Amino acid sequence: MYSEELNDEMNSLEINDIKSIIIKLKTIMEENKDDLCELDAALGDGDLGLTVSKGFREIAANIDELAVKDIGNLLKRSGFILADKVPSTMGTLLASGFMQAGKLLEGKESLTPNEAATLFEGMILGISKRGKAAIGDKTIIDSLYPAHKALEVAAAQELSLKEAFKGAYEQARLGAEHTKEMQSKFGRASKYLERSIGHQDPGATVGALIVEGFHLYINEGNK
Amino acid sequence: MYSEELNDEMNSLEINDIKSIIIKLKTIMEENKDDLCELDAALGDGDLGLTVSKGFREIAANIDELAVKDIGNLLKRSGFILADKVPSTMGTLLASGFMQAGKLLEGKESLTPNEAATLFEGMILGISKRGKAAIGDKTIIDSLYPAHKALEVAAAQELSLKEAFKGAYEQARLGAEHTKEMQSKFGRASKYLERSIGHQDPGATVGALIVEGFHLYINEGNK
Amino acid sequence: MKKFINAPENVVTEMLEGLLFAHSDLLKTADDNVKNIVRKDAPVKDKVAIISGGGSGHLPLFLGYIGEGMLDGVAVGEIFASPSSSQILSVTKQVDSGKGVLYLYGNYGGDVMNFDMAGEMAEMEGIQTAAVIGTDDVASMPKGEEDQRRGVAGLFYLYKMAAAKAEEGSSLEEVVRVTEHASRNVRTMGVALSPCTLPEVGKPTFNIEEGQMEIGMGIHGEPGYYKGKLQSADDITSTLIEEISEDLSLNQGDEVSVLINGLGATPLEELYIVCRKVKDIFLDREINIEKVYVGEYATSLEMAGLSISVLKLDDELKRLLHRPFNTPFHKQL
Amino acid sequence: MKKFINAPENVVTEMLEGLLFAHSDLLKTADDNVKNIVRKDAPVKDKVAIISGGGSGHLPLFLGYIGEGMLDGVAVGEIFASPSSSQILSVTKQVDSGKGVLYLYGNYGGDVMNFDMAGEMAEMEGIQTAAVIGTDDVASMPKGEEDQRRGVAGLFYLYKMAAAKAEEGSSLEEVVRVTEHASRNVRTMGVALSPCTLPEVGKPTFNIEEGQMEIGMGIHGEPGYYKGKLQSADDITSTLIEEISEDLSLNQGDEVSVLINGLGATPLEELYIVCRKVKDIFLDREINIEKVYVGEYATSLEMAGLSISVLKLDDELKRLLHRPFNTPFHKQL
Ligand SMILES: Nc1ncnc2c1ncn2[C@@H]1O[C@H](COP(=O)(O)OP(=O)(O)O)[C@@H](O)[C@H]1O
Ligand SMILES: Nc1ncnc2c1ncn2[C@@H]1O[C@H](COP(=O)(O)OP(=O)(O)O)[C@@H](O)[C@H]1O
Ligand SMILES: [Mg+2]
Ligand SMILES: [Mg+2]
Ligand SMILES: [Mg+2]
Ligand SMILES: [Mg+2]
Repeated sequence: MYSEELNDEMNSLEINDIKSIIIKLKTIMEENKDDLCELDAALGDGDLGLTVSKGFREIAANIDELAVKDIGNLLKRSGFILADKVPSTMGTLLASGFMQAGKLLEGKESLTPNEAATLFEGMILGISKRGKAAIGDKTIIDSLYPAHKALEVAAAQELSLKEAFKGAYEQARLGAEHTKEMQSKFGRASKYLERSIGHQDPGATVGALIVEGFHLYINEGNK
Repeated sequence: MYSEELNDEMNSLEINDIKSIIIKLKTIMEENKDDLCELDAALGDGDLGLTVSKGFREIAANIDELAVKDIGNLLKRSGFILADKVPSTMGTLLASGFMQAGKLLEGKESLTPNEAATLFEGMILGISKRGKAAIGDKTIIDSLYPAHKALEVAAAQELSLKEAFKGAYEQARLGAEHTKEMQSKFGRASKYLERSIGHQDPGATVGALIVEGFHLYINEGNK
Repeated sequence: MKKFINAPENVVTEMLEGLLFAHSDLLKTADDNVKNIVRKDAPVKDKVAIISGGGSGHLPLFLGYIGEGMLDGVAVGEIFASPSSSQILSVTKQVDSGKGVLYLYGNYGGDVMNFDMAGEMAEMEGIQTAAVIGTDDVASMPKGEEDQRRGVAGLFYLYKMAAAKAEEGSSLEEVVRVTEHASRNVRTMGVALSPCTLPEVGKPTFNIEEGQMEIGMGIHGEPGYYKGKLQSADDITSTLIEEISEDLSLNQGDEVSVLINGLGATPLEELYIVCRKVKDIFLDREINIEKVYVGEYATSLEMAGLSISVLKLDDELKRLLHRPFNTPFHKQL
Repeated sequence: MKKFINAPENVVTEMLEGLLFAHSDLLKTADDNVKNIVRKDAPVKDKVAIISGGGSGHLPLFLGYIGEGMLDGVAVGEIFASPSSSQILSVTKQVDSGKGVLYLYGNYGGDVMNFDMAGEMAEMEGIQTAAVIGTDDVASMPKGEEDQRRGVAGLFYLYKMAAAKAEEGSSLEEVVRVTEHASRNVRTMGVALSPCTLPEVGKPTFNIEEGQMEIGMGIHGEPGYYKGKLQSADDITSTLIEEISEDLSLNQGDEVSVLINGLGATPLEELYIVCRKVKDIFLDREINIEKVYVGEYATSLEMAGLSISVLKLDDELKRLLHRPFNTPFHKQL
């Protein structure tokens, strides 16, 4: 609703695209609320769907009052909202991720494919700084990281944003699924020790959904 | 086990017969425990089966230490046990009934049919003195009273004990069934007002079971 | 049945053994019977003694209210069953200081008969007794038959008033007067969401379907007067307060104390949601809530549900209300 | 779902409004936010302040422990969710008397991150803070990884010790030392019989079949290490005490305090049956129970279950244990 049409040649994300993607994420999280709660019920306290759907709802509700020009600022202020409104583990980690991504993209009014990769780099950086988890620890990082890698490679190969996010989404989805084989090292789930194996990590699923939001918006013009 | 055989001509109850009847009542109440609890659950707090089965169990357990010669004393001391061990509504009322019957039969070493009627008269007297309920109030009295009437008539007609208790049991059973049509005026059940109609009174059912105990012992020689 | 118990028939005795151990600083037994419990410092000199009693399964009722500023002793029955007259007599003898003993308990047939018997026996032993019977449960009998009603959580207020009055050095007659006055001014309405199970029975005594509630249910599962769809906390609260206010003829300008009581399985969080609505309703009607109690004060094993009690205050009751008390469960400084 | 609530998303706010009304003599808000609650008399002069916080649904945890001899303030989160760092900061500012603030809370990812962030912000504002994290739940991580364990009902003892030490006028360093010492000496084991339901989710997060129990379950339904047939109260108690005693290396002659905590739906009666067995076990092992607490101290909505916490005492902890406290829920004279 905010963005101009993305045509096939277009290869940057404007601030209005980012806003639209956030609104799209609100819908996606809402639709996946119950499934996420169920995944979290198996490994944690069963509230993850509530947290993330509420988190994106709160950002979306205030999106018009958030910075209009600067993507960095938009992300940072989205992070503040998450920190304030959904201070659970996932909410706080996403907040840190958004804030860090905002820092890296300060002043940007539009993002090149390379800068879109930077956005995810910032997310991962913020999350791992706050939460101390690394790849393979069965967290949201395990879906965001492969997505970020895919975006970097795509940018290096000068692929289109559409191509880039198609690949990134595929990687994120695989990454999330891959967490089934891992043992949780952080959060409530870590107390399950080896019994956490076999369950898909709810946080990693959220990571994949975030990438999916970008992908759907860019590839299906789903605005 | 205590009594000599009752032959068809025999027309009195010895103290050992009374003891055997109490032991029989213990078994009957045990068998009817769950049904009585269910009846009480519909109109009260669901514990009546526990109370009466425990009550007769306690008397039976001490039966050898209770007076060996005097039926009045046996009944009184059985009443004390009930008052002490099962002081719920039904337990306390039965206690009062046993004590009053014991008073009326003081010194008796055996009971004529007429004195058997007196036993039930004493029960009713003790219960109504303590509980203030009258016929038709949907209580234990509504099964004991018709049984007592039948015993009195049978004694006047000089029927055998067997005949007398056959009729008394029939009347007690009908009396208990008849409580279905009544509205509870006493105890927890009274709070149901007209909604108590339709349910058989658990206390009246106990009354009928007591008469049944006498009847079975006397008529089936079920010792 | 899911309970932390051993043999069902030992539930009460074992519970009491644990309780007497945990609160040995405040409680002791009478005649070495764990079912006869009195204040550690009983008999208290020159004070009318207050005794209660009733079936188990309602903690903190009844024995949980033994202590300074509350009860002197309690005769404890089996689950949902009256204590025996001889138990009551034994407690009576242990707490009497010569100023007489008040029997203060809820209106249930078994209890009434046994306290009556005990009173007769106490009299024979030269101990003066009197009885006040709690009948606060509005739902249990229609208006006009108030003295036939059941006694439920409102008993807490009767204990509080009787004991505070007794501590002021009043005579048995005076204590009875105040307690009867309080009794006429307290009302309770309850609502249940799920049943409870007697350990010896092993299955629930009744059933409330998913999504349903029952208004007016008693603390032994005696049925209420309305069974229907579970409503919002605010709507339920309005209904309960409505019934109580009407029965108690509450008017603008009145002063009250409110007790919001959980029946066992209902989280404290929910009781406070109800508390909020009570505050709003009474604020709106310009009825002053002098003091509010929230928590478990009279339970029914693991029943989910709650009750609201309202005590209408005058100057005397207000003064007595604020006196401190110190019991194993609840304390007021 | 059977709950006395209005809109599920308003549960926490409405609960807090009711609670602040009911306990207005003891509590007030910080920055007019009902989720930031502090002692009525905060900041308390010349005293290290103790703050806690965490998700809702555990009353009396966390805010129920605000009061003299206990906490100075609490930042309250949504059901089972951490409070925000800005809430914690706001409470910090309100309670600091200049002697510094101790953050004392349970080991959950969200809470740790938010208290960490708040501490960083407080430092920027010139307020000295320190943190001690409760990790008493034996079942949550194996021996050797004690500091990874969850914090559960044992937090009660940490509050008690930290606050008593602070009230003696000690410095933040001293309070931290004692609290960490207490933390190393407290252990908890829990067992659950039935699940709880998040109001916004509307159905239980897990399931325990009829006749089954789960040992080691956490207070948010985090699973335990043993799921099996429900055993007798005595057997369960033996298992829990066994695990705790071993983990805590309890020996003959040791002195302890024991907390027997109901998780929500379990009747007090059952807790006392467990209490009796604890007494017998420790009597047998010649371990002295200096003081026992029985009741609801850290719940999990309407979960049926209980936990046992044991604090090993030395002279200092013993002295601190007996200091009085006065909170809305529990009081010690
Ligand atoms: N330290 C951590 N670093 C990164 N991700 C984490 C960490 N701890 C937990 N997570 C993620 O958070 C998810 C759970 O989030 P959430 O439900 O909000 O937790 P809680 O309800 O315990 O606060 C997990 O599935 C995992 O992906
Ligand atoms: N005042 C009374 N007089 C005679 N019988 C009564 C009276 N009140 C109650 N009952 C009888 O007692 C029965 C219930 O007994 P019980 O289950 O022991 O009561 P509770 O559990 O309420 O103590 C009723 O079914 C009724 O027959
Ligand atoms: Mg969670
Ligand atoms: Mg009954
Ligand atoms: Mg009963
Ligand atoms: Mg959570």
